[in-house]
Amino acid sequence: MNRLGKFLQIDRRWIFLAILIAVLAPFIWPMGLPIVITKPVQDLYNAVDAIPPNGEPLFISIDYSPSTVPELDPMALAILRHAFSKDIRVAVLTLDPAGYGLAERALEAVAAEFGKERHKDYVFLGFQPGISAVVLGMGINIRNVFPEDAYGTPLSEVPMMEGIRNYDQIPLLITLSGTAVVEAWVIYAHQPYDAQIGAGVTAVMATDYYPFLDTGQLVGMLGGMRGAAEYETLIDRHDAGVRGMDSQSVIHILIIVLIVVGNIAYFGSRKRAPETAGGDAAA
Amino acid sequence: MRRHVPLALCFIAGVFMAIQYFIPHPSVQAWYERLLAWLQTLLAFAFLIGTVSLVRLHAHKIGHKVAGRGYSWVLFVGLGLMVGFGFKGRAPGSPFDFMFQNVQVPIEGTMFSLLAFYIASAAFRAFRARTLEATLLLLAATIVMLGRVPVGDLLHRSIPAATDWILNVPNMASKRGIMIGVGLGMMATALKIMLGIERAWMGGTD
Amino acid sequence: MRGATGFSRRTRPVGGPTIVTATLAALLLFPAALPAQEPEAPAPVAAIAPPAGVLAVDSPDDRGGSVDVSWDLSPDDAEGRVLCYRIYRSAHPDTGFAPVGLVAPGVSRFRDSAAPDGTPLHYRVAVSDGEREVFSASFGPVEALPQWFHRGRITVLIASLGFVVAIVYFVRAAKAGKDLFIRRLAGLDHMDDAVGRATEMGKPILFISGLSTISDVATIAAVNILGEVAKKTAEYNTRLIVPCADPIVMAVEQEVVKEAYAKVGRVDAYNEDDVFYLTRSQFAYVAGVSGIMVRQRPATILYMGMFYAESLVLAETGASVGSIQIAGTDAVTQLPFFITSCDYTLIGEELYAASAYLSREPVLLGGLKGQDMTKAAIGLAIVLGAISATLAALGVIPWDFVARVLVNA
Amino acid sequence: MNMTLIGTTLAALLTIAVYSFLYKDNPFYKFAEHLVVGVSAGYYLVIYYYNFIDPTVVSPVFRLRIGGDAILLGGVDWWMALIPGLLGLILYARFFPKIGWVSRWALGIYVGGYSGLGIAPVMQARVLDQIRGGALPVHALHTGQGWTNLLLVVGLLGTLTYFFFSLKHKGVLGGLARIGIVFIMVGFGASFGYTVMSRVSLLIGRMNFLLHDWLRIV
Repeated sequence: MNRLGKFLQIDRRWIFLAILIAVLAPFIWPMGLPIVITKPVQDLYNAVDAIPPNGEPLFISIDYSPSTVPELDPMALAILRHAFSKDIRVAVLTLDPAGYGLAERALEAVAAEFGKERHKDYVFLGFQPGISAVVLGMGINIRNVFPEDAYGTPLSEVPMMEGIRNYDQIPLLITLSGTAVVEAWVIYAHQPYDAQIGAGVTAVMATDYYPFLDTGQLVGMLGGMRGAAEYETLIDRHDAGVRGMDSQSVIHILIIVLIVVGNIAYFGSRKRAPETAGGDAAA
Repeated sequence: MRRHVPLALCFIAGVFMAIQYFIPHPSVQAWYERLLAWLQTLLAFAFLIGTVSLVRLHAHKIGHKVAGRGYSWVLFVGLGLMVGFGFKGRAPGSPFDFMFQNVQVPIEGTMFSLLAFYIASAAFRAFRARTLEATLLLLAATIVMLGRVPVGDLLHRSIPAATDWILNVPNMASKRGIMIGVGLGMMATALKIMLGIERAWMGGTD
Repeated sequence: MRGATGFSRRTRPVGGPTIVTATLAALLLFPAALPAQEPEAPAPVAAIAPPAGVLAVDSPDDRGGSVDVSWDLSPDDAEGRVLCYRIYRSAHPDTGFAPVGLVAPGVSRFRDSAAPDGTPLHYRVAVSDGEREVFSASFGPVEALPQWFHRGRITVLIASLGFVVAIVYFVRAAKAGKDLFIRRLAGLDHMDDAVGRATEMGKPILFISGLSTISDVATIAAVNILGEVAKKTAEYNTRLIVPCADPIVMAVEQEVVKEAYAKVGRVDAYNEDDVFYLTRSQFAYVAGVSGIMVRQRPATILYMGMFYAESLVLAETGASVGSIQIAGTDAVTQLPFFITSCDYTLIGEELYAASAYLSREPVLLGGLKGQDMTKAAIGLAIVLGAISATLAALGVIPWDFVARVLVNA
Repeated sequence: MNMTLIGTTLAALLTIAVYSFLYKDNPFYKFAEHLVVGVSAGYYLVIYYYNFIDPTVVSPVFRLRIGGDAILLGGVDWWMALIPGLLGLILYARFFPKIGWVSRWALGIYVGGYSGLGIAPVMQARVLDQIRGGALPVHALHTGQGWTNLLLVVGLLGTLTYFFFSLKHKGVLGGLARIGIVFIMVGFGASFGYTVMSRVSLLIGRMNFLLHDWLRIV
């Protein structure tokens, strides 16, 4: 085995260490790199911004679980802050059981920040199982699937829900999700009932939904922590999203360097000794 | 009874749910709403089956003194605590919420972040431009990775623009093609299940 | 093309969540609030002109209880003298009119969604300048009725029926023994080579069928491919190791491998312990399989089936021990990692096609063929659509054929 | 020491226990892994029960609380609540080998119902709307938009052709498939970049938690 081949077989824990340093350093020495706004984010922001204050509520469906919190929680907080700062009413629900605790925490925290009143300015509808059944059910009558809010108050006794029957009275519904739930909203709410759907998704899912953006099946989209950072920039309130962007920059560059160096070493070692595949692996 | 009834129920429920989409008449829609509510209930019950299986699996491990059964006890303690706390109250600040926010959220969140390390290691040791296809893929990936972080804007103004182009043109064209293909696959599977051609859901052979 | 986004919007029924309706929502809830504005002084200006051309029709494609009312705006609307339009309904042409709704100036449509079914109804539209209301002539009778068919969804119906026919026809044809052509995929040659290589090197082959259950289409495809691979390893007397993440998948795979060994008459070479259950837990599975890779140094690793985040770690370890790696999955998010770290990858439907090609299972073959034919029709529709859109854009034909056909919803 | 600090410290220690897997598999990691499986199963159980089973099945049937809740079941009598409840219960027959087959009745309705529900909307959203979105006018090739449209149409046709198995990839078809694979690879490149970004974001989020929420050094 030649030296390049050996180099490729270094203990991968050295690489783990490099990543750890790359993620930590920018937290300690922030660079404050500027963030440019992209169109899907601007579109979603505009759609929220156009909702009249103290009228029909913005619906936010917190459809994510703890495993994607770092990407999606900043989005939830930024959108809630945007809505409450403009006195837009908000109804929050979740189609993921694990979203229950996450939604409740985010909603109560931001509502307290803005001094908003439960049932007048916001309502938490809680969780209902059966994704497509819930989405379709809301098209007939929200009360069919959410007869009461998460704390047992019948929707008929929630003042802000008066006259809100189905998607016709929902100016915009934003789903925040790390799974294909987004598609369920497109297929079962937009398609049959013409509901306006916006999405915040993990970066993993983002590229798959570009066709939906193009056809207007989604009005706008936030993709990953970067999308959250853009939204934070738009509402001028920097938080976890913006704070993470410096680390993101550094790690991306590190990974690109690793790909390039790895390929050079790989092809270099093969040119000289094509049979060296193998060797002693680490870990 | 064992095969024909379930297949018939499957067929009837499937065909009804498929054709109601085209029939707005209330006599049909009322049954649609009813069936929709039933499906929702069934889904909730079906979810709990997973929990029952989990409990059985680990009870078996403890019962048969399998190595590492101590961890099965850990699992049961977690489960027992949550159920016990949960029936007492679930409001923010309750013990139930405390466990969720400080045990479930951090562990599940951290599990997936392990992958950031593995991606870096794979970047060095596995991602190879062996073929023209893989080369194209890696090139596009590099541009997108640069174009979606602030540093890309600083390196060159055209990088974010190139990223947008990749996302909006080649990415969209190919993802649209895949979306159509996968959509056909989804419909074909649904159809085969309804018509009883595909019976894997019944399990077993009797 | 961005204009295409307008199509779905345009079809929104009256009363959608526009800013106008939202601001008026409060007023609608308290219909009495508005006319209560008492005239304070006699108006010196000329009387406001009533709306003309009132038209009421049963709302199409609905479950009944709804009538669409439309009218021509009052000539005074453009001058900003109109405060609102109020819509009245009665069971009689001349008397008994009661208000049913209110819309903003500039709006000339209203959906009365509280209309009783099956009774003759009459409508009037009044225009208000804040001081008085001037009524239009009444229009009627009209009846609100539920419909038995949603005409806007006829395209979907036709397309769905076409698809059903294609799938059913080809599955039946395949079952009847008709020879359906599927092209051989390049990936299958690679798989043969990889098995051959393992034989030459005297090292085992590792087959990993993902983390999913047996009801997953991808797992079924993987099992079919495993059967074919097992036949080859039995012939060449190469060891085949299959660590499973699901006990039922394991049971099925043991059966399939055993059968394959029996088919080539090598049942004695089959070792049941080589097809075994590891664990269901994702990361523990990774740790277990990585250990096997490092210890056994397989010549070839096949990843077939449904994969999640573990794909990356597995493929990396496989690459680092120098194995030839071939993957096949329909997990779109994992495909990029397989493509860059494996020597060959079956992408999405190619996995099903490979499985159908190898197994000649009529259901798989017929389903694939039916989808293929639909795909051809879709391709044709896109070509025709692009041509007609181009001609429309150039002004050669008056409208875009595809838009008209598809957007009647 | 208040509850918030205790909670954050517990969360931080568990986070570190999971990261210890990077060094090698160890009991701390295994402890955290099993703990979370138990805790999340308990969490789901409670949430499902209180948000769904209790208000829709238990309450209407056992407390005969009709009215508000019965709306959920299509506005029918309370006994209608029994049907889905019973169907739900017979799903559990699978745990008793002798009557296991009964569970298939409920499963049949469930699997069939969900299958049927999807067909038409999927046809609309994933097929017809995408044909509409993909059939673009390809004129004005002197403009950027004209070329973009051409690329979008050709790329889409190429992708479809690549996944077309009924004919050999030769001639025009072969050419289209070659174009298709190029588009597919660039599209996958975008997914690759975004997936990397996603995983990195999760790591950053956890580091933000450790440094900002726990240690408060940033």
